[in-house]
Amino acid sequence: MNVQVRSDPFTARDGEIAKGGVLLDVRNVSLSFGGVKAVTDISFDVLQGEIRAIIGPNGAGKTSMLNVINGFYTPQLGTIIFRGKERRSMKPHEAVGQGIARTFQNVALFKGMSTLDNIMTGRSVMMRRNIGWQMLWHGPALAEEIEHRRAVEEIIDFLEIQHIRRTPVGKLPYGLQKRVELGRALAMEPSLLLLDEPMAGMNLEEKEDMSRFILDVNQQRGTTIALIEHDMGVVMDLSDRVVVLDYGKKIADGVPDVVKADQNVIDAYLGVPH
Amino acid sequence: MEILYDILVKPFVDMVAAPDFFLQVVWEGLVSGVLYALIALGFVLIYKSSRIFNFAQGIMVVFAALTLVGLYEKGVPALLAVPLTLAVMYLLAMTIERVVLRPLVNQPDIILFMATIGITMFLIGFGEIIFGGENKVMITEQLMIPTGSYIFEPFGGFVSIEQKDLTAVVGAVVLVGVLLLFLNRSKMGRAIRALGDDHQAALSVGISLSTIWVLVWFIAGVIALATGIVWGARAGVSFALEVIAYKALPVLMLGGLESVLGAIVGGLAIGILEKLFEIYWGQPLLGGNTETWFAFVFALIVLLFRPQGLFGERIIERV
Amino acid sequence: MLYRTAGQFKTSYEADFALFPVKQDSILLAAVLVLAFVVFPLTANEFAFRALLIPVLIYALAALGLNILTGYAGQLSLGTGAFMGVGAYACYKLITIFPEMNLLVAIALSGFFSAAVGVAFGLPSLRIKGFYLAIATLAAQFFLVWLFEKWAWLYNYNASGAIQVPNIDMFGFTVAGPRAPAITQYYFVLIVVSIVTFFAINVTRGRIGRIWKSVRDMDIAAELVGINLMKAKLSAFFVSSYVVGVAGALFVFAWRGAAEPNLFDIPLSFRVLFIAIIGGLGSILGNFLGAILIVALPVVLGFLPDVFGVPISSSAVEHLNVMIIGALIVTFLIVEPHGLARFWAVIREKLIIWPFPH
Amino acid sequence: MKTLLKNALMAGALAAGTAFAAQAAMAQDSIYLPNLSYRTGPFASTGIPLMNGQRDYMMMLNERDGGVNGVKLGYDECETGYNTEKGVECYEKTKADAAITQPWSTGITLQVLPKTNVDKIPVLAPGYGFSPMADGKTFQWAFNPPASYWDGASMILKAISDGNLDNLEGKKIALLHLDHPYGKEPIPLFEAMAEKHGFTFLPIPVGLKEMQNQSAQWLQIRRERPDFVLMWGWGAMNAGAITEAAKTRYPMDQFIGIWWSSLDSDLKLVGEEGKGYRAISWNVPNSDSPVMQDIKKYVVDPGKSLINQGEGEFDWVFYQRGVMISMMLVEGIKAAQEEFDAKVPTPEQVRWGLENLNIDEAKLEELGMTGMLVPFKTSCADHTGHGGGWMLEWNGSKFEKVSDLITPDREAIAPLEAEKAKEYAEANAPWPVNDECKM
Repeated sequence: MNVQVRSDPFTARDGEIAKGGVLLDVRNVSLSFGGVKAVTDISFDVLQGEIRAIIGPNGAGKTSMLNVINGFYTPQLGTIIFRGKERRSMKPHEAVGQGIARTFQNVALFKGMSTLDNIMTGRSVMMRRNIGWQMLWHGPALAEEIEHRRAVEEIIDFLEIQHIRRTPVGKLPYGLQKRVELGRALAMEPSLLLLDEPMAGMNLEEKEDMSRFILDVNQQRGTTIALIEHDMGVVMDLSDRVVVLDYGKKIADGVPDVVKADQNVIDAYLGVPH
Repeated sequence: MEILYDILVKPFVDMVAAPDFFLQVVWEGLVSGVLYALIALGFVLIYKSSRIFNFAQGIMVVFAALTLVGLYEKGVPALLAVPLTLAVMYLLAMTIERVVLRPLVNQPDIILFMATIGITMFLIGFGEIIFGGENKVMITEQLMIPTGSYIFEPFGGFVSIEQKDLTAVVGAVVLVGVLLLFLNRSKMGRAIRALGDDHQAALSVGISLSTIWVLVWFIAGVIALATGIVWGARAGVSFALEVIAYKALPVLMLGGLESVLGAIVGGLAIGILEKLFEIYWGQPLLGGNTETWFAFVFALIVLLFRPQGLFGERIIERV
Repeated sequence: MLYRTAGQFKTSYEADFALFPVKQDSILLAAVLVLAFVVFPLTANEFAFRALLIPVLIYALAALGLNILTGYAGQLSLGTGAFMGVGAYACYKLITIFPEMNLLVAIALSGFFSAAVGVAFGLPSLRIKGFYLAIATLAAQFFLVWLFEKWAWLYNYNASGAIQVPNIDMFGFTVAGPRAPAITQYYFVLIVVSIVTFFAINVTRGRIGRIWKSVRDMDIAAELVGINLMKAKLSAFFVSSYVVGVAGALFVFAWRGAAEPNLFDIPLSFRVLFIAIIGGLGSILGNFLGAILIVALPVVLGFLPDVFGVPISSSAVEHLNVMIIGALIVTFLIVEPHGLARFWAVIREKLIIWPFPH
Repeated sequence: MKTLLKNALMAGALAAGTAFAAQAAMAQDSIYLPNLSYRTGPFASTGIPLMNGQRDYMMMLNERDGGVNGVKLGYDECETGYNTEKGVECYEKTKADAAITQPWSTGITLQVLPKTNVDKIPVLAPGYGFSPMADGKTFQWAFNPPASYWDGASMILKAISDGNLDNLEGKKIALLHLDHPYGKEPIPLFEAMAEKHGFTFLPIPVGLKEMQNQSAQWLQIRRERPDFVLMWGWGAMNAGAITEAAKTRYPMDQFIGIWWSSLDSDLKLVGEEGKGYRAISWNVPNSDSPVMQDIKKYVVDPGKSLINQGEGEFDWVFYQRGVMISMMLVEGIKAAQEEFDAKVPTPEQVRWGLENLNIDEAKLEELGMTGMLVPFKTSCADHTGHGGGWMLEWNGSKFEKVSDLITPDREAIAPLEAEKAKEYAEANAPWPVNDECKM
């Protein structure tokens, strides 16, 4: 049973894009649910190797935007170009196949499984031994399991969660759950990592840890990151460029210092009526 | 080609050729449908207020009917036996709440569902010890339910309508009406509906959860007794009656687990359709007895197109 | 002290992936296997084989199949009985059409028939969830049992509508049919169940098992980490129905000897579901513990009045039996909703740290 | 609370383990006669009076005569709920000590049948089971006296055709039957007879879940307008059918049941409306007969019986049929005791006894059962006896005998029996056949 068909998970992301090239291009995307507009005519891009932040007040359409990018929602209008390839609609698991991984606003871990197993599910896509070998366990299936276990252990070390390896994630505190979820996304070895409020509900110390992890991922692994975050301080420190949404529309786009000074952005955050 | 004719044309020709018979089939289906709807209603009430898929509704029907008949056999006058049976059903509701529901609060749905199967088995054993396994006669006449039948003679044929079936239909309509009034007008009723929408909100207005659960299970018990009386009047009271509980399940699928209206419409639709299918397609083409599965397969097909059922609310998935 | 894990270190991932990383567990398993393969056959009488040992194994296998679907992949099914029926009828047809076929081969093949039917009835799971799906599986339950009644070809046009297992020899032993000795049938069942259980353990702890569990815990999130929900759910239906089908074939061929359609009706489905739940969803061991409890309990209860010399009629015993099982189910759900397997896990934890309280 | 319950569960598991070791041993001066009874489940209403009759006759003999020839009758019930699985379990549980097995359901009989060849225990299935069991050479261990279902079918056809089946030509006969091995049993015979005598045969199955709600079946009957409706019904199905028949205004005098569809309490549901309904039966109740009076004296009056006296169960056809069934078994044992001069005959000896039953008028008179059972005689080749039966008619409050003895058309049935018995043996090869029997 091959869950994901891909020629070779480790190299073939057809056409590596040089640092600074356009990895993802969102063009004129609109999305609505039964007449309620979530996102209207939004365009922006994400460059290879950068940390891109999407910010905006509650209900601005940020999460919907991420959902569009990883294929959970299909926009009514507009196109998404990832790695130079245009797509209209796709299934989420296909987006993963192309190298897009994400975390969720409300932690979406598999609560009944251990930390190790949760992160291992991130590797499912890359594991390909069929059920015949799995039934026997020994031989190729075991070799494959060990190979991926190594990769996962590296992530566990990186995130400093060795001590909770065998703990069911349902029993972990919120901050650690967020970390495990990041680990699962990393296990997918994405070229674009989407983080939906990675620091929501954390205390200062946890936020600092998480920021460090995000920067390390970006710098050591060269992973491109798009993140949604409410904490302005964090956003401005971490990100290379920021796009601001309000009521489903883009109101600003640029480097943090420019965006910070933008009058529209200030109005939106202060709640000036339209 | 002949098979296509048999499937697509002949049944309708038959319907038109013997309209009195067709009417009789529809009537019989309607009566079964009313009973399915009643049982489904018991399910819906409990599900709405406590998220419990109460498999025990079927055995509650048997239990209520047996208690009624058992009390009468012990010499209690019929009209006194009814309130006494209701008291027993209240006691049952209280016991179930205290012994089973309260310790299981906040457990996953499947656990609660299994618990109701456990209750079912317990009540089967318990009931057989107390009442014995014999077939019993429903005390139809003593309850002043008419037993004759009306014969209509349209289109040169005849349609026979049993008075007790008619009573069942009328009684069900009245029962549903009272229930809706109660749910919409009384304070308690509104509390039940609020609980269905949001546990926290309901609790915050100061309604005790256990009071409501006892009440809801008791109402389900009242419905069970009504179902037991009308169904028992048709075919006697025995534990074999328990299997009709299964028939309520496709009704729920069709109508949506939380919709009172859905239970009624779904019940009637399934009652009539399964009878028509059995008579005009099942018996001539498939060797009969299709009523065992028709309702399920029909509901399944509908569900493939409307996963939330006919009256359920549309589910929007979000992350 | 008996169950001390301290000092047992793993130096390689292979060692960590061993079936039982803790030495005492392997010893315990060895003991159970010795009991099953050597001690029971030497001591059990025919009644013990036919009323306890064989049914426990077969029911455990059926529950294992259901557990893969419900406990691992999170898809509640109430149609297990009918899928067992598909396996049994498929095996019957294979054996009567090809009388030379080895029974093991026939049983292995008949699993594929129930797997195919399982996948067909699993298709709605792509759109229907939770209780709606559970009710939908009842469609399979009632339709298939009806089909077993009506499709005379399935039972070779026997007047009674029942299927009867002929005597079947394998490697010089009679393994099925009225002449088969109970001990041979026991070994036959034990071997099949051991093999399937071994496979099931491996599948559920590897990649496929993780995929199923992720679908169970949160299907949307599973989809968003790249899992193809359709393949994941249908593969669970396939594997589960396969195991259930094999259990059904064993049920009739290695135990009952004959079957009529309503044998596979809803009470059988519920019985298997009880075993899976009381044993523990999402556990392999639990199926065996659950089967021991549910199969043995009525037998033991049936003996109790005699043992204590209580004059009670056998029908009253039966009534009490039903009551006790019902009460037991409720009690178990209250005390340990995760089943006997969790019960054992707790005891094991206690043993590991024994004699210290924490 | 939780810990307490957990401890209790563990203790329970321990107790269960130790209890399993014990098994009831039988004393030497009694013969163990288990009965796979069903006093529970959807068929309990028909099972209970039969079981009561069986039990009370044996009890009466134990009380009055101290058993048979000094040996107590160890009557024992094992509850099956008419469930085949439980039935087989009961068979396995009881077979070690049993002199007989009484499976009480066609489904259980079919399961047990091949096993008895190996276990060497006779099966007594009076008036039920597999009709070709009459062929004693093939079915050495199975007995279904005094008449099989095919005999019953033939008798009913005889009765409705005034003795000449050709009168049925062009008529339509519906068989309302339980969709279960039992209900399907007579179909091959009806099909053969329909072909031979030119009537239309229409089987109408009633599913186990549909027993109480037969409106679809009766709508079919209303549409098809059969000249006769015959019923192979059981448990809750009988009452359901008779109620629906009354409702559909189907003429009761054209509605005839097999002997298992003659339960008094089923008919009491409809009372007057069921007047004219008939059922073939090989026994007729007679509460004033010496045997029933003895049962009353030794069992019922001392309060040892389980019967429901308020309902008048003592007078029911089924209760007294249970008495007849126990009598056949006891006569088999007596024959075995005399032939082998054994106090407690072995199962093989009981088999011989059942093969050499001769229940004639004189015997019935001696037992105080004159006119209560059709006379019959078994042999090694004939395990049924084919005694025939009488028509009983419901008069609004009880069943009355309304015909002389009707006998089955053996010439028509015997070849079919031989054919099916042979088929069965071939399908279950290697099947042992009694070659010693030269009859």
